[in-house]
Amino acid sequence: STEEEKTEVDDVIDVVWYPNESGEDLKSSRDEIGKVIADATGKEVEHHLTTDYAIAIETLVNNNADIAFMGAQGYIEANENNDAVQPIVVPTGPSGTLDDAVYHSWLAVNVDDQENYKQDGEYSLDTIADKKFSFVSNSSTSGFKVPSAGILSHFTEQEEYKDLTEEDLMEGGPLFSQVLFGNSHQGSAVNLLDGNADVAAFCDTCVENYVEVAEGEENEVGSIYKVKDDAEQPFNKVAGKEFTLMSVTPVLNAPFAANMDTLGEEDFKKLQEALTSDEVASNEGIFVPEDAEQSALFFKTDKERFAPAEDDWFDPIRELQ
Amino acid sequence: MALLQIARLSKSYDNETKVLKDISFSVKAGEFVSIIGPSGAGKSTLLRCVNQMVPISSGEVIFDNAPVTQLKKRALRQLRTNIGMVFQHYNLVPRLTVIENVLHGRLGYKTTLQGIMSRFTEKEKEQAFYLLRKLGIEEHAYKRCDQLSGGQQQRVGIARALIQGPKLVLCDEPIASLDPNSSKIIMDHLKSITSELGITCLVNLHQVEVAQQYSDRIIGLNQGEVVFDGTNYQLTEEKTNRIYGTEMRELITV
Amino acid sequence: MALLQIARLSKSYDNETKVLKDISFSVKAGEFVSIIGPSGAGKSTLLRCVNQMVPISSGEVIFDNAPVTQLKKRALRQLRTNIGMVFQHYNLVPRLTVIENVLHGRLGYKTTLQGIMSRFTEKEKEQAFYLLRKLGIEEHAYKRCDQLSGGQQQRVGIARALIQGPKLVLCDEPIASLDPNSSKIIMDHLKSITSELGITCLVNLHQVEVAQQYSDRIIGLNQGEVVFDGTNYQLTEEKTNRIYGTEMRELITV
Amino acid sequence: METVANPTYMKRKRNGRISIKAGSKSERVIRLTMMLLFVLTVTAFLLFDYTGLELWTAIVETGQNLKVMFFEPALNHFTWAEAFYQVGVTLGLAVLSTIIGAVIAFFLALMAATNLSKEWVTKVVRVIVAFIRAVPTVLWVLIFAIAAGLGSEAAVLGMLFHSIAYLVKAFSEAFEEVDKGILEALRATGSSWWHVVIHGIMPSTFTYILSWTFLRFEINFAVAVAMGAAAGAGGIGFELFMASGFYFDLSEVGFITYAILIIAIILEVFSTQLKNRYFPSSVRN
Amino acid sequence: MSEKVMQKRKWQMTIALIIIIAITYLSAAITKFNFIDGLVAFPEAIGWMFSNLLITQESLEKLPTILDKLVETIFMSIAATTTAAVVSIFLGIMGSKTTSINGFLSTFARFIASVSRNIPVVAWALILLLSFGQNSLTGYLALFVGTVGFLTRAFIESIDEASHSAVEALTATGATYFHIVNKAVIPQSLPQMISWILFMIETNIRSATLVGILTGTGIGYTFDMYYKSMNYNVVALVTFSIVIAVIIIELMSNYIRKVIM
Ligand SMILES: Nc1ncnc2c1ncn2[C@@H]1O[C@H](COP(=O)(O)OP(=O)(O)OP(=O)(O)O)[C@@H](O)[C@H]1O
Ligand SMILES: Nc1ncnc2c1ncn2[C@@H]1O[C@H](COP(=O)(O)OP(=O)(O)OP(=O)(O)O)[C@@H](O)[C@H]1O
Ligand SMILES: [Mg+2]
Ligand SMILES: [Mg+2]
Repeated sequence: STEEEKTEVDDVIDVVWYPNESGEDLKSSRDEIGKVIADATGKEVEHHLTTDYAIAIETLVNNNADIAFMGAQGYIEANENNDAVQPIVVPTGPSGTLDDAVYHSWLAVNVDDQENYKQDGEYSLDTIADKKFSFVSNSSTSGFKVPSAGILSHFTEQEEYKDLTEEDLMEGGPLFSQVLFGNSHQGSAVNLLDGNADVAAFCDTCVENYVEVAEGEENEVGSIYKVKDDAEQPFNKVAGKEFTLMSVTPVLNAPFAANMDTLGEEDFKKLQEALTSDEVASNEGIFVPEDAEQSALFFKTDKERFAPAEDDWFDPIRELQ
Repeated sequence: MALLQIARLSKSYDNETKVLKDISFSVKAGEFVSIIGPSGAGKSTLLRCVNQMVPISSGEVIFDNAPVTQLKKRALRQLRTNIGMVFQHYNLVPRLTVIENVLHGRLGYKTTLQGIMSRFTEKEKEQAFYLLRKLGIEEHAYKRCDQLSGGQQQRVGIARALIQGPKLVLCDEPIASLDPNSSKIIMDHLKSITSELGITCLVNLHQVEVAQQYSDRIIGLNQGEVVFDGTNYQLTEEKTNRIYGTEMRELITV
Repeated sequence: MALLQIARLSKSYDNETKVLKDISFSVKAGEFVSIIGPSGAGKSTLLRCVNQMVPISSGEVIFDNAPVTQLKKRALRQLRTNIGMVFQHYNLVPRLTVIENVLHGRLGYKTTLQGIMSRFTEKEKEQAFYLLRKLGIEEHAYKRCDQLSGGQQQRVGIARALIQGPKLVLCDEPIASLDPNSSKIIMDHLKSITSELGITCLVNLHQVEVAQQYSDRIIGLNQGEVVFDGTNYQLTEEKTNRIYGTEMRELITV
Repeated sequence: METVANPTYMKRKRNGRISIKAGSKSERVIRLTMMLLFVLTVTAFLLFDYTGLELWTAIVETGQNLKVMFFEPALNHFTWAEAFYQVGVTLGLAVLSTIIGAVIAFFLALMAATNLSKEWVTKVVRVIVAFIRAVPTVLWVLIFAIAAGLGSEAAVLGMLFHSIAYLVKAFSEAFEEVDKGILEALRATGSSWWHVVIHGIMPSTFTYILSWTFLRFEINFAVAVAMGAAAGAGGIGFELFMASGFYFDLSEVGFITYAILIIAIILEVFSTQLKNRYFPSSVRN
Repeated sequence: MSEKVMQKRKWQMTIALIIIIAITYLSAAITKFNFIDGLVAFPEAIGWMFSNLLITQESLEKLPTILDKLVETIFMSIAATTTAAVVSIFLGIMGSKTTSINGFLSTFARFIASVSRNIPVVAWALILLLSFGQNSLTGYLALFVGTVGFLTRAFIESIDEASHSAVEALTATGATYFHIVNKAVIPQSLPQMISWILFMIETNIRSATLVGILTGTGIGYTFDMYYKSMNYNVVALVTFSIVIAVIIIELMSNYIRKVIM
């Protein structure tokens, strides 16, 4: 019964951001999005930054926020707990469609010890046993869900690890000597680069502001990335360090999700319309040109824009569970 | 006409030992009655039974024709407004002024809200000043109570009891903490309450001499029983011994 | 032969007012000397100057042929082992047993390490028991000090001073916190220390009568100056007045 | 001085030496407690998981970090104005949870004081308070963050719990110390329960209540910082978390630490004065 | 004096009340706290708790791991408290007026105490996390630093309270400084100190949860992990275990306190 009392549509739109997007460097991106929302609905927008995935997700689930920019995994959890949570839009890939609306979950190791992770010249997951591993957060799609699913399916085939569970991966347990959580993709990457972890999981887009390809192609196993010399914090203390990718898995792009009960059908429509407009697609404050100095949520390499998405678009991630 | 009638009153705190056993006596309006007896005899308990500060175990207390023991909350509060009480340790709120403490005596007439808002009428305040003047401490009206001497504090206590407009004033060893001088002043004031205002006084006392000097009537208590009830002329040495037990008596006169 | 010689001793706490002014006297071994004087005269300060609990400002204190004022740390400790001290408030460690408190008197003879390890010899412990028996409190040896009466605590204090094997015992108002009975016991014990053990006693006292009754010699102090020094026969009423100032005297005899 | 062994009152230890300890229960318990703590501590160090730790490097690094923090404080991600604002938010959270807590605690304390309330009510309130105290504040805040959503409401509600528990204990003890006679005297005039509270209890305990409340405010400031960092409650604590956990910006951590330190020390000076003034002996938190 | 004094007091009270209300209002404004929302949120949150924080059979399976972490946390708190107590005794003796050696050391001890106490434990946790990484020692150290500050202040007070008179008496017997501290000061203040240590252990278990969340150690980490994976049944179990542990330790220390004081 309490549900019903609270599910009124009010005239403030609360937007929740994950820790990854809560940094000061993304403020201009956040504000730009906020402006679009405000213009489309004529309502006031309040941003809520978080230190924690779970809080962000639950806030949306419990009708305490209207909109969240959340990972696919977070969206699925939110949707499971509250049907009213639905995707509004997803940023597309360079093609301008949802077909390549993916980013990549990496398993990375430091260049200097790359040989330790190869068997017969090929990278092999077997080598990560008993290593110090860094995830992002256990509600992260590309920083936990996707890599842990891969690791689990690999190891549970072996006799020694056949009882391995997702929780074992969170706690260290039989597989890893220690498990760290960076609490953000940036944090996980830094865990690797400053030597606290041997192997780290994080995603490409979250660190693209700080690193550049030094060798090989983007998003290809074996490619070497180097931290830019003038990288913003937290990467400034590991500037110039290099890592290489031992595994690359494509992950569905993160949606802007709405709580239909608190946002209301009307505003949902307005928002979807506004966000998918060409105007937004060409807004350089939101889709920042690739060569720009500044950090941003989304970059324009080709025809990137927002596209409406349906709930079942996320089924591939659901199936990972 | 008896203002207060006590009949077969018994009291036990722990349901085992009886502190008061089968006490009966009555007090006429305007009388000055002293209760004497050794420590632990039950004097304080007796006074507290009169205004129901402690519930009685059996027997009856009839005050002003109303059966005290059957009173419920509201009626009990009203009963208490008619009975003033004066304590050995004055029991004033030390951080408040004299006048505030005196006005506490009017709280029984207030609704909860009035009391919380400290709404006292001008008339009540004037009366408080009048009483303080009568008791000779008007000049201290705005002092904090803990800045007064014991004798002065006791006079505030008396003023607080009188402003209730009581028919009966119960005094539990009002002078036990005072020096001889202050004691005399207090006893004189209490005496004048009966003689001038016609208010009945029931006073617990330790000092037999004082009781004899001031009382119309003396009640002697020992181990919860009335062992003497009469005027001070009737209180012979032998009777005193009976009240206090022989050895006790010796100690007290030292 | 003088055990203690004080010459032209002056003391000031704040470099302005002199608490002791130019004091000179000497005490023979085995003497029982009382120091009397009004509050603030400097009695306590004088005692503390003897064992250098406070540094003196000028003058000399010679104890057992050694110039006290020039002693450095180690030698000072050694001096203090030879001088026992008894305090008005006993100054025991309340949570420790009687016997432990007595044994504290031996700490002056220990190295830091021995003391910290509580290494007391059997002989020392036996001696402690012996002293407690002499003082009549052996039965309380294992009680905590805060469970004893004032008089008993003071006897523990005396035992602590005596176990040092001192040549001189300084007592700062040893009976000021005690009732008359206990006072008598304590003074008798102190007296017997001089008479039986031949230890010199220097005692601050408030009560002129007690001083007269027990002392071989009385020193009267007023405002930091010695205004009387003689036997109790020489202490006339006029002299007493001079020590206390006239009004004071009246108050004290009340 | 001769000594004679007298066995009557002397106690001897097993090895024949004379005992000087009373051997009382309290002594034994003290010794036992200290031994237990010692053993547990040693065990703790043996049990610790030292994975991934290179002690010496870590110590050196910490030293360097502290140097950067304390000698090169700087603001990089926000301005002075924002810093002030964030400190204000933290103070605000502390104020709200303290004041609301004090008001609620006042009423609960009336119920928890044995001289003002029925025995069973007292017991119930105390058990609830004990339970609340046992749950760490951060868990309250996190739980409220999920249940009540982001924003200061969750933080304040979460922090309220401990404030109330702490103040109920302090207030009710103060109430219980009010002279029984005063309450009796007021009751004897026919005063109602509320009259007794307002005219007897309140004036007698007013300064205590104020001082305790302020002491709690001092604690709540620290709690508010912690909640900002650990539970995303906002304020300077959140900035501290971002500076350290996200940007790894030690200079900024240093700056924020200084800001917190200054406020905390000002509050401490105040509360020490209050304590000295109104509480003669030491105060237990 | 007279009526004016009372009037003035009334005014002062009114002004004080207004100031308090103003401060509250200001705080609400700056933190965007909405009283109505808070009031509404409370029953809702309680409702949420009762419907979500349930200990289920399934969650009970996690009990061994939880207890394991809880024990680790308790050990961490005890170790931090006792080792801090050792340091604090020295600082306390240096800092107390009764036993201070010189003014400089005394000020130094008080300064250390004040700084380490007033830098919030979260700051220590975050700083130490950077170099000590995610292990028990980080949590231990964070608690240790804060505890040193707190206990030093408490010990200084306890020692100050222990009466000066025994110190004077022992000085007069010729005892050395260390004798005096050991025989007069410590015995007198030891029960107080133990009481503070016990109190601090309780406090530290609660703080350890906080520190654990930040540094990924102990029960705090366990809580955080299940919290983040939104497994609220286990969250409830973790919370419940902490509560039981704290209450048991509180009862134990209350008992000890009662016996030794
Ligand atoms: N609140 C109480 N609960 C239990 N026993 C009580 C209580 N008040 C008094 N008593 C007991 O009742 C007996 C009578 O006490 P009371 O105070 O009435 O004696 P009293 O004659 O006033 O003595 P005193 O002269 O010492 O004031 C005593 O044995 C006392 O211990
Ligand atoms: N530690 C101190 N610092 C400063 N002044 C002191 C100190 N001790 C004593 N005085 C001052 O020295 C003067 C003499 O004090 P002292 O204690 O020696 O007197 P007394 O004769 O022992 O008095 P009483 O009979 O009250 O014990 C007093 O004026 C006192 O205020
Ligand atoms: Mg009585
Ligand atoms: Mg003196």
